[in-house]
Amino acid sequence: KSDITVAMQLEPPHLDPTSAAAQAIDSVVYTNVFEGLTRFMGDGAIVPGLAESWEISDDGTVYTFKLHDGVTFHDGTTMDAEDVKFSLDRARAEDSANAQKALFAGITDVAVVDPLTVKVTLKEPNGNFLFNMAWGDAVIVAPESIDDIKTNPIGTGAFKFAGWVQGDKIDLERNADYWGDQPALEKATFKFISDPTAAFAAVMAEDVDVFSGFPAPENLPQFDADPRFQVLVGSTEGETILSTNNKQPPFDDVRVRQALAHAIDRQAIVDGAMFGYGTPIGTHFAPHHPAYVDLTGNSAYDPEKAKALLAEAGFADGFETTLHLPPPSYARRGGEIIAAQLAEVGIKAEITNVEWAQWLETVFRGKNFGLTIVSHTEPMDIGIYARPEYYFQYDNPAFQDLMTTLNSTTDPDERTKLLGQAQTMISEDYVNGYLFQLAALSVAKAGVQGLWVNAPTAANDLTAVSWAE
Amino acid sequence: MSLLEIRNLSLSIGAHDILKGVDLTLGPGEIVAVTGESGSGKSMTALAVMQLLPQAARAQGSIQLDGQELLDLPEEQMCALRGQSIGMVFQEPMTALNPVKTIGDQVMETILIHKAMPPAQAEERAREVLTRVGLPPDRFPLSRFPHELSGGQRQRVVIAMAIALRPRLLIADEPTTALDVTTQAQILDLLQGLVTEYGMGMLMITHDLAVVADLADQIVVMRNGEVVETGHTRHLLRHMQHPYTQMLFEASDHQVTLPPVSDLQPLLAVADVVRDYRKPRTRLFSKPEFHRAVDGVSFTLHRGERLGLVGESGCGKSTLTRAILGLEEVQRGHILLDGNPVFSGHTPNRAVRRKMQVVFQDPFGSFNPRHKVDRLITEPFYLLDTPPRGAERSDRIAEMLTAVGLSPDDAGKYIHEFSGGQRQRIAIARALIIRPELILFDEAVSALDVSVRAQILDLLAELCEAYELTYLFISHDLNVVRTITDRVMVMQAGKIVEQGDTERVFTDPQHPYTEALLAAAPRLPKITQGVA
Amino acid sequence: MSRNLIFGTALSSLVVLAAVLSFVWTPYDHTALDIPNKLKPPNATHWLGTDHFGRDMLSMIMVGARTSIAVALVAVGIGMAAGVPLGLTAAARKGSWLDEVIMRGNDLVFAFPSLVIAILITAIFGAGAINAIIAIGIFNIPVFARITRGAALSLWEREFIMAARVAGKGAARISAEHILPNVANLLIVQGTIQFSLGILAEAGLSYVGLGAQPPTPSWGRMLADAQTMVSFAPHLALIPGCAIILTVLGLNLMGDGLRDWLDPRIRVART
Amino acid sequence: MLRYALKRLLSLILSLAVASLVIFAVIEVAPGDPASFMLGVNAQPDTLAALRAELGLDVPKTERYLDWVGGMLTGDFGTSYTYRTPVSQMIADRMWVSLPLALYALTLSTLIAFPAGIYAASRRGKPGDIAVMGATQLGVAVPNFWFAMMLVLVFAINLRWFSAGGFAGWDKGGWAALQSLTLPAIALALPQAAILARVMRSALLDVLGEDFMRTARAKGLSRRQALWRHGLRNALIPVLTIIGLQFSFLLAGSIIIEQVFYLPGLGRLVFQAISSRDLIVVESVVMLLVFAVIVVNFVVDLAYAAVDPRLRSRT
Ligand SMILES: Nc1ncnc2c1ncn2[C@@H]1O[C@H](COP(=O)(O)OP(=O)(O)OP(=O)(O)O)[C@@H](O)[C@H]1O
Ligand SMILES: Nc1ncnc2c1ncn2[C@@H]1O[C@H](COP(=O)(O)OP(=O)(O)OP(=O)(O)O)[C@@H](O)[C@H]1O
Ligand SMILES: [Mg+2]
Ligand SMILES: [Mg+2]
Repeated sequence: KSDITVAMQLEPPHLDPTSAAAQAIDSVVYTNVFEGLTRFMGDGAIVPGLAESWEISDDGTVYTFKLHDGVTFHDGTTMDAEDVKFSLDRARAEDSANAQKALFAGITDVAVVDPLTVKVTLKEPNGNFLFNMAWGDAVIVAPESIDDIKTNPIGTGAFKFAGWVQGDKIDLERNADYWGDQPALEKATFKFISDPTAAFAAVMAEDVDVFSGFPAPENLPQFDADPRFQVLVGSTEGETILSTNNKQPPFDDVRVRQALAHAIDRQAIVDGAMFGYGTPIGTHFAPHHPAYVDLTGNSAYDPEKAKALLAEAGFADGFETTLHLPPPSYARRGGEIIAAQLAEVGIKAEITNVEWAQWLETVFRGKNFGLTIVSHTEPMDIGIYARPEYYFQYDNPAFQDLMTTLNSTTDPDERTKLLGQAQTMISEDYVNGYLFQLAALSVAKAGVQGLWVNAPTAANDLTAVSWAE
Repeated sequence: MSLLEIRNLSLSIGAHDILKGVDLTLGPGEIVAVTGESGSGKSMTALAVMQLLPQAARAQGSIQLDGQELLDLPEEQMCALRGQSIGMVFQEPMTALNPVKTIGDQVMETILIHKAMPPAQAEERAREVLTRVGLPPDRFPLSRFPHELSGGQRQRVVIAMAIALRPRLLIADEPTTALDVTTQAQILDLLQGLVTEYGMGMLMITHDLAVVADLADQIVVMRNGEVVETGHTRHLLRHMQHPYTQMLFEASDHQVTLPPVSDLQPLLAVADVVRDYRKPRTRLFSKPEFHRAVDGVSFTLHRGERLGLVGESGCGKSTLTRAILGLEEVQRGHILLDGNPVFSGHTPNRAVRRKMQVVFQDPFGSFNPRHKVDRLITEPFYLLDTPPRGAERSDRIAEMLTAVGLSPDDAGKYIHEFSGGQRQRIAIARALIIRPELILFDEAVSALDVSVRAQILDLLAELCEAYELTYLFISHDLNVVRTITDRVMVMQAGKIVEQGDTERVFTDPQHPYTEALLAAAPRLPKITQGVA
Repeated sequence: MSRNLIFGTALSSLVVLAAVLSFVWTPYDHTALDIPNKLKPPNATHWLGTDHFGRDMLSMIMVGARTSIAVALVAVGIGMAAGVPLGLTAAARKGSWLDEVIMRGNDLVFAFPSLVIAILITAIFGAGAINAIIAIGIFNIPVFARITRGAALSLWEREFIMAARVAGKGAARISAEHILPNVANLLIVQGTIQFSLGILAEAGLSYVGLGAQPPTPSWGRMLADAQTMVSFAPHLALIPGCAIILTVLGLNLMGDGLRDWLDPRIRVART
Repeated sequence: MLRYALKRLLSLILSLAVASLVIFAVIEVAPGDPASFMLGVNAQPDTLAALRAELGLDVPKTERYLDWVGGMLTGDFGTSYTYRTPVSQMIADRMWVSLPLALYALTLSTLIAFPAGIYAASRRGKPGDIAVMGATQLGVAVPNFWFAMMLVLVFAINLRWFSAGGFAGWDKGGWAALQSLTLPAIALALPQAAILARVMRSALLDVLGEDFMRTARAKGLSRRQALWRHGLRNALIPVLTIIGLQFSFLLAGSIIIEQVFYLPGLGRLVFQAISSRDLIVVESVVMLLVFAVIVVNFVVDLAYAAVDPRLRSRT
């Protein structure tokens, strides 16, 4: 068998990873259709992609990439240094629609040295630059095919785009001219099933081979027990947090925020909302990261202490607030549990279920909320705490300084130390309620091998996937 | 041998005995008329012959058609007889035809369902019978739908369906009750012609004794599910045995004596009144067309006078009534009551309104079923500036109820607790309660049984004596108008074609239409009473 | 009284009773989580089992009845309060521009696929019981307007209305005094049926997450929550499903029974 | 007949015009900006402004309304904000799922309801009637999404007779496509069939009590012949009304059902579009649904005239 049907929950709005935030786009095209200079591996490691190798100047501001020879786009044109320059310049341009423009913010110049060599100059050293170049938003695209890239993506990857039935599926097929190792699969279909029940039914009825990002954790034990299926449980970069509006009274009082933290029983949430899948966290950092510090002790479940803290802050009788819940079940279910737990200590959180569009408008941009639950899935995003205008509005100059230092630090040990400090600082400031690291949950037929278990970025890398004999 | 022989037919629906031992005989070429008041079981007898009784009905006795017992005939064989050997014509031509099939199809169906002849021939036959009933296909093609025909024409189609296969027996259940006098005369003529021509036997059901006397060879009088008297027409008319029969005939030709009219002060002046109804537009933006329902009507009604208005259905009688009552504006002319217009500006004139009241035809539809009698009859008090209250009010109610022959206790009852005749009394009480100067009776006795009608006419005469009524009495029943009015107007297509003293108009009509109307009306022969 | 009426009334009363009782007593606190005891099938301590958060299903069903009834009742109320006067007015002014406007407006509302609009309304103005009520209520207006107008028109032809006009009464007075009481039966019957449809609509909206918000229990949302768990905890879907079915069934039977009982001749539109 | 059709057509156009205004007005007040939804949490203000300009969201509302309506008249529904493809194309694609589904369901419900209604009416009061009516009472009470859940559980997960959802696509052959629409169609059809059967029955019973049915019997038609030749066509008038109304219910009902069976139809499209604030898609799809309902009712009105000659001559 050489074809596969991979189901996922969300359908990409279009297929240009360089001009939208939708993770669903990356989930289809990342490494399959489009490739960048560097790339993520399933374990989170950054390895060479279209760049065979690179040299970094001593001051850390000039990167010279050596490109693979003989790489062609799916339309037959060759991929060379001009394409790299085009892609990077396009992403960082004034009118760029790139959703992660910050990734390119430090670039001052991209120069073509020869067809296979590109020189990228940075304003200042950036320890994350190679990591940044691995993102889906930084893949290399060709100027010839840019006009209808959204509906007809032309990349350099091992699979070519073959068709899209909107609302239903996207077909990919093997790229016979691929520069790297030929994948085992000849054809791949991505199917979009948003409804959790439908997802369960589709897997059960064997309509799909893989369900990546299975939306209903409660069904996994059943699949696990069924010899027809395998369940893959890994980690994502998603820190699921009870985001708190730090500027809105009474949450501007650290005692109130601490009370919140102690009022929440994380394990109950992981059990109740995620049916046990997910790792409790005590700060905004992925537990599988080497620099992770376990700070869950800072906010152990202790309703009595929570009440005491509230009383101390002048809210002995509790108070009322709002809890905005976006659609994913971690938020909706988790929200119900949290509301019940907060009620125990006297905080009445009125639940409002919102669509993502509404969430972005009222919560994220309008900052008109008390509490909300959301999973921050961008990798290594503790930097958001240095942005006082960010929706939870944490404004701590000490932390901002710490981040500036971190950005210009390239020494790994030093970085680890600084990251540890940062984690501790936000944990002790109880900026948000830290709940758990979202698990990467996938179900596949028993014979499928080579799938990513973890999700260091949104991707379904099919290049190494095959069927067991 | 007789064609139809009903012996000791009894019928019950649930616990109710509807028919009790009915006997009836009918020979070929003979017309037997079954008569009697409403609910006496006439229709049930007919339906029993057709075996089309309500599902719950149980029949006993014997019904023989040419010696064949029908009561225990299996349904398939009964189906073969219906339409083939027995044809039936119903009362309501408006609903007796399937609205979605052409008349040709419906007439042909009778023929085809019995496989009497191939379709081509059946169509030929359909044309033939339709021509025979006066609907020649060149003027009324087979492709017409029922709604494209008038009531009389529809009744002809129903008759054509019934006689298409020349049945031996034709049953006609009130075939003309819903029709105009002139149309009625034509249809009766047609039926009689068919009977002689085809030699059918006809069982004719009607409550109209004049029709009975005119048409039937034999009369069967029914009451409460029993045959009270039966006999050959001429003989029975002369020698009535049963008091019920006598009462029926007496009531049909009931005469009342009105008190003489005192002075002749004009009360209501109607001058050149025109009432147009806008017709539905034929084209989207075409100028609307109008139907002139009342066309330049002028007359004067004097105080104390009893004026009649006769005319065929749809000639504009009720429309004129509504105009006089000030319920609708007229397009031209004036209506003055006591010198004041009933409609001033665009609003009805309350001061004038309270001098008029009305009694309608339908004793069942003219009362709100949810109100009690006291509330119903005091509704006109709304017109008064200071309506009576408390004891005064109950006194007036009691007085009025007594005046119309009911008891003051009836004030607390609901309308469904009364019979049709009693309801019409209540309607009169409601009209009288504010002592109006003018009362309009729009077909006020048309829906009543003859005996009840006689009582109501008596009541009217009494009230004329007691209250010096002035009224406009509208009816299509010439006999009634003749006895209850002093003066009469004849209306045709919205115009008054003749008016004059009642006796004069009836004995010496001037207008051809009046003549036609009088000629068409079946008349009861003078019955020599009390010979027996 | 027919069997329909007795059975339907009994069933509906049971639901109403459960809802009323829930104000004073439920077996457990319907919001109390007990995650270790989640997904228990019906048993001696929890008669209808527990849900995925360990909440007592019986308590939730009882309180959910409250939500369903409240939403449907108010929605029907809105429909009647606006629809009946509109229908009466249209009938009283038959053929006038007012009648035309009212009826065209009705047609227009009918032309909108109700669920799409309900979804839109709740999506735009936020999910929640109030908006669900409004969304359902709006679509009840033309139902009542139409049925009132239809019945009123035939009443206006009756002679007792003519008698009232002869007594000098105006259209408004006649509508209130004579027309309304005579269409009341019809409205009661239609109201029962709309009520049952309202319960279904509320369930549908809650099912797509646009009805009453948690922690207020709602049958529709219980079903939505249960969806993924049917295969291993079927009681989660069966119990609210049966609650909806029995309630709607009860109301429909009651409506049919009432119609036969109050007046066998009246016509009710069932859509 | 033609005049009748023209008059109905005029009021149809008027309704559509008013509907378009209402839809536009309602949707434009919706909070949530499509551009910021597309760019997500890390969007920069300048990027956002650029995208808004690209999508044409910075144009005044009246102008946008006129553009939209004008475009629709020429078959151009605009370009989807999120998918960046012509809306008309998307609608056309989705239509190939929704329309067959609605028709399939309508056919099913008619096929079930007519015999059931006729059977019950002809056995009025007998056990057969009571059984059928009891079943329909139950059918009316069952929420279709719940029924859909149960169908999936039984027929897709346990018995595995049908796939649990998804759409095979017409290119795989009509049979495969129909099969993937079968469960959804049943879920949609059964509750509607229950209603339709009840209407059919009561319409027939009404007609059975009409005078012309007695006339037909008097001609020698048996009960059954009278029912088929004279009863059915007259009973069809109220039934047609309900079928017309049901069409809109089926379209709307398919929103949820398409969700349960993950069918790529209009319902799913509108749901997704609402949540991603792809306003132009929402507006166009809702407008299309309204259009469909109005047109279907128009067709039903014409069908009346075909059934009932009285209407043909009326203007
Ligand atoms: N379907 C029925 N079920 C029960 N009783 C009925 C039914 N039809 C008629 N009746 C009753 O049978 C009796 C006789 O009715 P029938 O119709 O034969 O009267 P009729 O003499 O034809 O009166 P009319 O002149 O008003 O037509 C009446 O008392 C009536 O109430
Ligand atoms: N509201 C109306 N709109 C349009 N046409 C009407 C209206 N009322 C009456 N007509 C028409 O006006 C004409 C006269 O009707 P009207 O009711 O006055 O007749 P009528 O003499 O009282 O008949 P009947 O004896 O049947 O009661 C008829 O052709 C009728 O169709
Ligand atoms: Mg009779
Ligand atoms: Mg009249």
